Amino acid sequence: MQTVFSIAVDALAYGMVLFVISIGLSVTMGLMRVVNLAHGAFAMIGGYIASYAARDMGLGYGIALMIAVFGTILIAIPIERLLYRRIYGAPELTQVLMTIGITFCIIGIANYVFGPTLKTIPLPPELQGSVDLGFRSIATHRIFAILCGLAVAAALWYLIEKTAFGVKLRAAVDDAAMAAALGVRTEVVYAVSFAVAVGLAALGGVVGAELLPVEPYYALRYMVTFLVVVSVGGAGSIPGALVACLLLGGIDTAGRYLVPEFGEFFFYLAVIAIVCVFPRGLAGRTR
Amino acid sequence: MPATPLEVENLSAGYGPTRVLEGISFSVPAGARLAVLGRNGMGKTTLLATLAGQTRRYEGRIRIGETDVTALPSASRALSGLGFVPQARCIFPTLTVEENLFVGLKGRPKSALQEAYDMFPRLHERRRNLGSQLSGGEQQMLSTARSILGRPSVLLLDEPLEGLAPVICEELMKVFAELARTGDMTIVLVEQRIQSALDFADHVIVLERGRLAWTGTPEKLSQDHTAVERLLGVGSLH
Amino acid sequence: MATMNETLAAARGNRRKLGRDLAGLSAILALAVVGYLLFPNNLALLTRMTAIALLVLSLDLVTGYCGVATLGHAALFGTGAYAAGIAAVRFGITDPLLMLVCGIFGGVVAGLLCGVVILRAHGLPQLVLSIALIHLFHEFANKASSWTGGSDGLAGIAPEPLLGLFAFDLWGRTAYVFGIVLLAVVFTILRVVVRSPFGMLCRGIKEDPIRIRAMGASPKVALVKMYMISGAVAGAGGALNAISTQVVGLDSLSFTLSAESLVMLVLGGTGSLFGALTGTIVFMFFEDIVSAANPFHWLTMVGALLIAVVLFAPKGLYGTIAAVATRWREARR
Amino acid sequence: MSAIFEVRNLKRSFGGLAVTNDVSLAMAPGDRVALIGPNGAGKTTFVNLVTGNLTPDSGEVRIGGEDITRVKAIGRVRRGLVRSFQVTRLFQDMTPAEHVALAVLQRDGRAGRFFGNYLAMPEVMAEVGDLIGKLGLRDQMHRRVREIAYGQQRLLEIAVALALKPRVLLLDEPAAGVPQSDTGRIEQALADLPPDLAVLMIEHDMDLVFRFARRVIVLAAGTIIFDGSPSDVTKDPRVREAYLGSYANAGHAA
Amino acid sequence: DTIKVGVIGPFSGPFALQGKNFKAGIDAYMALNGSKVGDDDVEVIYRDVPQADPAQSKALAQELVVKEGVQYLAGFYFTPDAMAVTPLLEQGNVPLVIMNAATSAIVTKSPLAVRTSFTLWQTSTPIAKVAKDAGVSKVISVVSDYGPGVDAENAFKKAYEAVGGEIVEAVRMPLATNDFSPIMQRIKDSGAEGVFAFLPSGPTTLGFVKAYNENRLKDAGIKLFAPGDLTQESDLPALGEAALGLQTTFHYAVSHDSPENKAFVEAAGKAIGNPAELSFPAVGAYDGMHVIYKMIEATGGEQDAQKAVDAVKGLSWTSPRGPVSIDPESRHIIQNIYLREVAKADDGSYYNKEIQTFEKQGDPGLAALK
Ligand SMILES: Nc1ncnc2c1ncn2[C@@H]1O[C@H](COP(=O)(O)OP(=O)(O)OP(=O)(O)O)[C@@H](O)[C@H]1O
Ligand SMILES: Nc1ncnc2c1ncn2[C@@H]1O[C@H](COP(=O)(O)OP(=O)(O)OP(=O)(O)O)[C@@H](O)[C@H]1O
Ligand SMILES: [Mg+2]
Ligand SMILES: [Mg+2]
Repeated sequence: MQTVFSIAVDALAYGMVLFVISIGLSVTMGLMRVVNLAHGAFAMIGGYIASYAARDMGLGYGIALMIAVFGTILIAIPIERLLYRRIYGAPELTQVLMTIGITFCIIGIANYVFGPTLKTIPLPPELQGSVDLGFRSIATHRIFAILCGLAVAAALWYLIEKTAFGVKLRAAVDDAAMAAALGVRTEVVYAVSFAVAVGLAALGGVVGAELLPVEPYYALRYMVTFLVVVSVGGAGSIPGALVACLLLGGIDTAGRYLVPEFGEFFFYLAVIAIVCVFPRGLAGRTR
Repeated sequence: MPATPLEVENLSAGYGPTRVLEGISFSVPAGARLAVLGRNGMGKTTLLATLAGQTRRYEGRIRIGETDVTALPSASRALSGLGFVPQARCIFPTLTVEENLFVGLKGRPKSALQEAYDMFPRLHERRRNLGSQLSGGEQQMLSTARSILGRPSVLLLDEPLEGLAPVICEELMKVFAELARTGDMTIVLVEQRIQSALDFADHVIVLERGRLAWTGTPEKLSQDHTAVERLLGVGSLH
Repeated sequence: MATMNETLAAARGNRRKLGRDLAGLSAILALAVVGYLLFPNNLALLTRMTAIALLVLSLDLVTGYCGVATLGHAALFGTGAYAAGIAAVRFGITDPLLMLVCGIFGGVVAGLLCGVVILRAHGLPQLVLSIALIHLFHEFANKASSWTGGSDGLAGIAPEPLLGLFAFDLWGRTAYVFGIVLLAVVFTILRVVVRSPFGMLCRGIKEDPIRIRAMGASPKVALVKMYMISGAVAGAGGALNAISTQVVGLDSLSFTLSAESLVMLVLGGTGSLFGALTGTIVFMFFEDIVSAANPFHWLTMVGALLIAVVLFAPKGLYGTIAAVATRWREARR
Repeated sequence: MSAIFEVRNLKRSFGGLAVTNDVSLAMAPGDRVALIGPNGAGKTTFVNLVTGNLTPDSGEVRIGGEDITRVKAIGRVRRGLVRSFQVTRLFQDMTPAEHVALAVLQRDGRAGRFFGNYLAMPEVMAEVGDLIGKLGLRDQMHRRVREIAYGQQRLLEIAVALALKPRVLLLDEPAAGVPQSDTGRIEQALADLPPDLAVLMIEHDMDLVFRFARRVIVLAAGTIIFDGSPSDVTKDPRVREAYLGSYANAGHAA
Repeated sequence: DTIKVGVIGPFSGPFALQGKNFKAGIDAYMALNGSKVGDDDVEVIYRDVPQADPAQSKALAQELVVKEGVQYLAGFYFTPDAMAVTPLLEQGNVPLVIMNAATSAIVTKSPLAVRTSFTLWQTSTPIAKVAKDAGVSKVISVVSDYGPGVDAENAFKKAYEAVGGEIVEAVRMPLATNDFSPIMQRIKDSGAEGVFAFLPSGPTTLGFVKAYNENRLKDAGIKLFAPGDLTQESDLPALGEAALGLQTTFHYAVSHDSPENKAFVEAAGKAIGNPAELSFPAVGAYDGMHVIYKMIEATGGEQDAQKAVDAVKGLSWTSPRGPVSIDPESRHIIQNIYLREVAKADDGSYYNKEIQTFEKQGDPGLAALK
């Protein structure tokens, strides 16, 4: 029984970290309908900035986190204006080509600038160590990640479903020309959403760095994982992504505990099973 | 006298390299009801889309009220008083009916949604449904209501009666007439049912291969049998 | 009378298309000869390119012609490669043609399997299905290491001389000629298939499966068939790879190879066999050149190439050139 | 005469809203029926249920006496139940000739062939040319659909349906978006249909309805409220109120 | 004349660090020993195979031999890439000097293959004794599920059982594991007193070591034993505090105290740019170049693969890692294996401190093959 709880705790923590990192992708892919394979690259940029700020400049964790989020957004703005704007509404495969190209470039640049070694983001004392849950202990930073995940999920859900901005964003994605004809400034809406998505990527990159360490190949190494959880959840749905992350995190964790040698099998079989039962993802938006 | 709500000068436009419209000029007085007629594929839709800023313009100027909107993007034109009901309806499929209407509000308070529900009670019944689940006619109602909610000074209607039941058509034409009559809305109507269009309009223009081929009043057109025959391809109007 | 004219016009159109096929075929053969003359010392690369071209062609069949989104197409290629390799190493079937047959068969089986699973969803979830599949295939090959050699690769494939006459040598001439002939044959067959009623049906499915269903045809059945054809082509490519390099590694069942082949296809332009070939040739040559010029930072250059193609040739290299040519022809008329 | 097409007690609701509520009707070969009714009455839903694009909650659909309620959409088409779409569904990158040829080949069970080309099959081309000519699309025959005007796309939609040689044809607003000058084409095509074909047409253009139909069914809120001759329908007060409005007074029915 | 050496390795992509180390080792050797052997200039040509890809590797090797005319093939980080080129050697008349790929069997595939790196059998065998000596008699083995991982598991198992230890469980985990908490849980539940772990050097080692600490295995007294891949020097800054005290066995530590190593570290550090990135593949490459230089000397610059290989059989020299020699029979390197412990230097950086030496270790894996 204790083992079951223990696995559940691990699964929750892992799932939440996945959620924090990939939820930004759900925004770009589900709401803006851009298959953004460069999502991991932005998360990585966030990680590098935070690492630089915290380790090399000696700034506090919180400040480094803020700098990472806004720094990444700043870097993303010209990329959005020059490149992404051209592929809004383009066929998916074209988007794949462009965003893979962007990823390659960012990897190359990161490798050149920061070198191929791992970069860490030193945790503040409050997040170091682990907390005793009675039956076991759990790393404090994982609890922090869980809280971040919950906060992001709530805020994002509210923004998309309940605010005027959210309605305009969804309208612009459904039919940009018509939204414009009704007075929605689609370019602004897109730019803001993209910034939000990139900021979330950076946040995820920093918060998840303990689990997915920052290095140049980060951008591609975890791309598939992000893509899978977002699509299984149903792109564009915040609750869907949350459920998918927890579910897949749980399956992954349990599989790795019970039958580590078939861990991958379990994970991907589960993915296939879920998609076959829910062909649009767990909470896919109908088109 | 205030500036004319809509003035078009020497407009040419098209899609990519294909030119569809050629040298169109006209202007519409406040509260006018202009019908745009023409056979299949003559450029009626293209004309409205160009006014709304959705095609490629090559030459010419467009003015809405005091503002020269020629260089402005679609959204700015909408904000300076243009309303557009496209032929394809363009409902946002993943938004609910209410959210669809909400996009059209242009910053007016949410309570204004009631105006749309008064106009089409059917929409009120269906307000929580997704746009993609509506029937053809319901989509048409939604598209029209959505544009009217934004209180445009110029309303462009591209075949707003298509797919609507005869009773609703009548109702709707009355609503349009009412909106124009109260003086604060100018209506440009494209319609296949020539008779309905002529009954409604006080001015008519006819397009022929992207050019302005005929201008005048509905009465004059009714009498001009050769024009009707040649430009509209219908033997006579009765 | 009218029908007579129709038939005549149609026959003329048909002949024009046949002409284009012949032109395409001669283009392949001419390119092959040019490649042989220009790079007589680099036939290994050209052969590898041929094998990958088969993979990309096969991907084009399902992605370009049927609109199936997949990032797992290497599963078909890799299965073909392993089938040929295992036949040679474990069963002593070392005749290259028989190995080719094994590869094709393996590809067809993998195609059937993948097709049945992948076609259960659309769009993004479909992409994810394909990713899951390729990982399963990869894991399976890794696990079955007594058959596949696992992550060390399946080595020791020693094909007999082709037709008992031409040995596979260091310079790779036999492998190259074998590859080119194979490519030409496959290309010809595929031209016929995509032009056939079945090809037309698939194009229809890509655009609107609901409409196809309303015509009384089953999109699912047609797509699974197409997947099997695609498997045969990819399997042939895999077998060629196994025969020419004499090893099969887990990379031939990898996500990376799948993604790369998709990139090549989109680079060249989807929905046209020429696009698939163009994409493969351009991408692999570019990669070879920049990675030899700077083995450390060439990835950036490849990234830049992809971005540039999207910006300046959004329909892919061949697709854009073809579109420009059409417009130019129309303008002249 | 025995019914070629029969629907019994068909029901379907979407989350509490009964869109089709106990609808029964029968059609004989050669019937020309118009299905009219207010917007959102459930006409398109009815067609979707009958063709198998939606599954009914309960009820039965029969064609030629055979119960096809459990048969999938494709099977229904193969049994001769063919529809057209309210919003055209065509292959934007294919030509009208290809559309019709594909339908012809599919009907003959040759659409799965891996070789040959329809352009080189004289018997197919003859049929294609014939149908395309009938609907006046000959000039557009080898242009891509995305380049031809909407009205002509509607005609093509009908040509595709006819190429399947249906026994029962369901047309969902075939004239919507077709200019007055071209509705004649559609009427002509309908008039030329084989006499033993049963046709059900949904349409809001009353002129067309009254010229075409020998029987009119009115659907309102998912229930049939009228089934009878065109001359009677304008006299029915409920239909006038719910649907026709002042059109009934204009005297077109005669 | 110019003698060309073709080096194939992962110079970009996820293993770029290791490729960079190849180049650093080669550059260091040429900086210290000149780029001339006799009258011949030595030129190195690099080709990139980012991830294990035997077909690509073979195509590139073929290109190097046929088009570039290289007389020596070298490099190879991954086993399958090296395996793929062995059939070419005889026809091409080129020796193959393996600078990393660590599966025992490669050298048996061709008489022209020589290895200057290590095998997992070689580095994983001594740690069994270390574990036993530390009083641990029940161990759970945890390895990445791929060729080298299986090798490591087998090597440890054989050696550990030979000294009377018990393997309570052998777990193989997927290569792409991000979260090691469930594995740690499993270790706890197994009731073992110690863990033997192998993971390829790279980002996952960080997660593993951190999970080991965070799940309080260290506190619970469960000892961790591993070959040195886990504490590769270039990962140490990231591992930091978490790795402190970890004991690993390996053939090389950057901190090795010898004049040869000082010179090597200085030269290689300069070549790589950032000395913190220096790691074990560099020394494999460095010694590989040494072997190649000897081969060139022996053949006088003529292309004669067999003669070249024969010339280095039994060759012994002092490498930066310590005394080494080439086993004349297997053509694999015989070397010392060191037990090291991660320690903190005075300047706050971390390093592998050598605390015990296992001298002249051959490759037990070759024996196991038979
Ligand atoms: N997206 C497009 N690209 C190229 N040409 C187009 C496009 N849309 C329309 N056209 C062409 O522009 C011309 C005018 O079309 P338009 O839709 O404006 O006609 P219309 O008068 O509204 O016709 P309808 O009565 O069918 O609505 C047509 O010949 C059509 O083929
Ligand atoms: N998937 C669905 N979910 C919920 N409601 C639906 C769905 N599909 C249709 N409806 C509702 O069912 C009703 C009937 O729709 P249907 O399309 O059958 O109407 P119709 O009679 O064809 O109308 P029109 O003449 O306007 O085309 C509509 O009110 C519509 O909103
Ligand atoms: Mg129009
Ligand atoms: Mg309808």
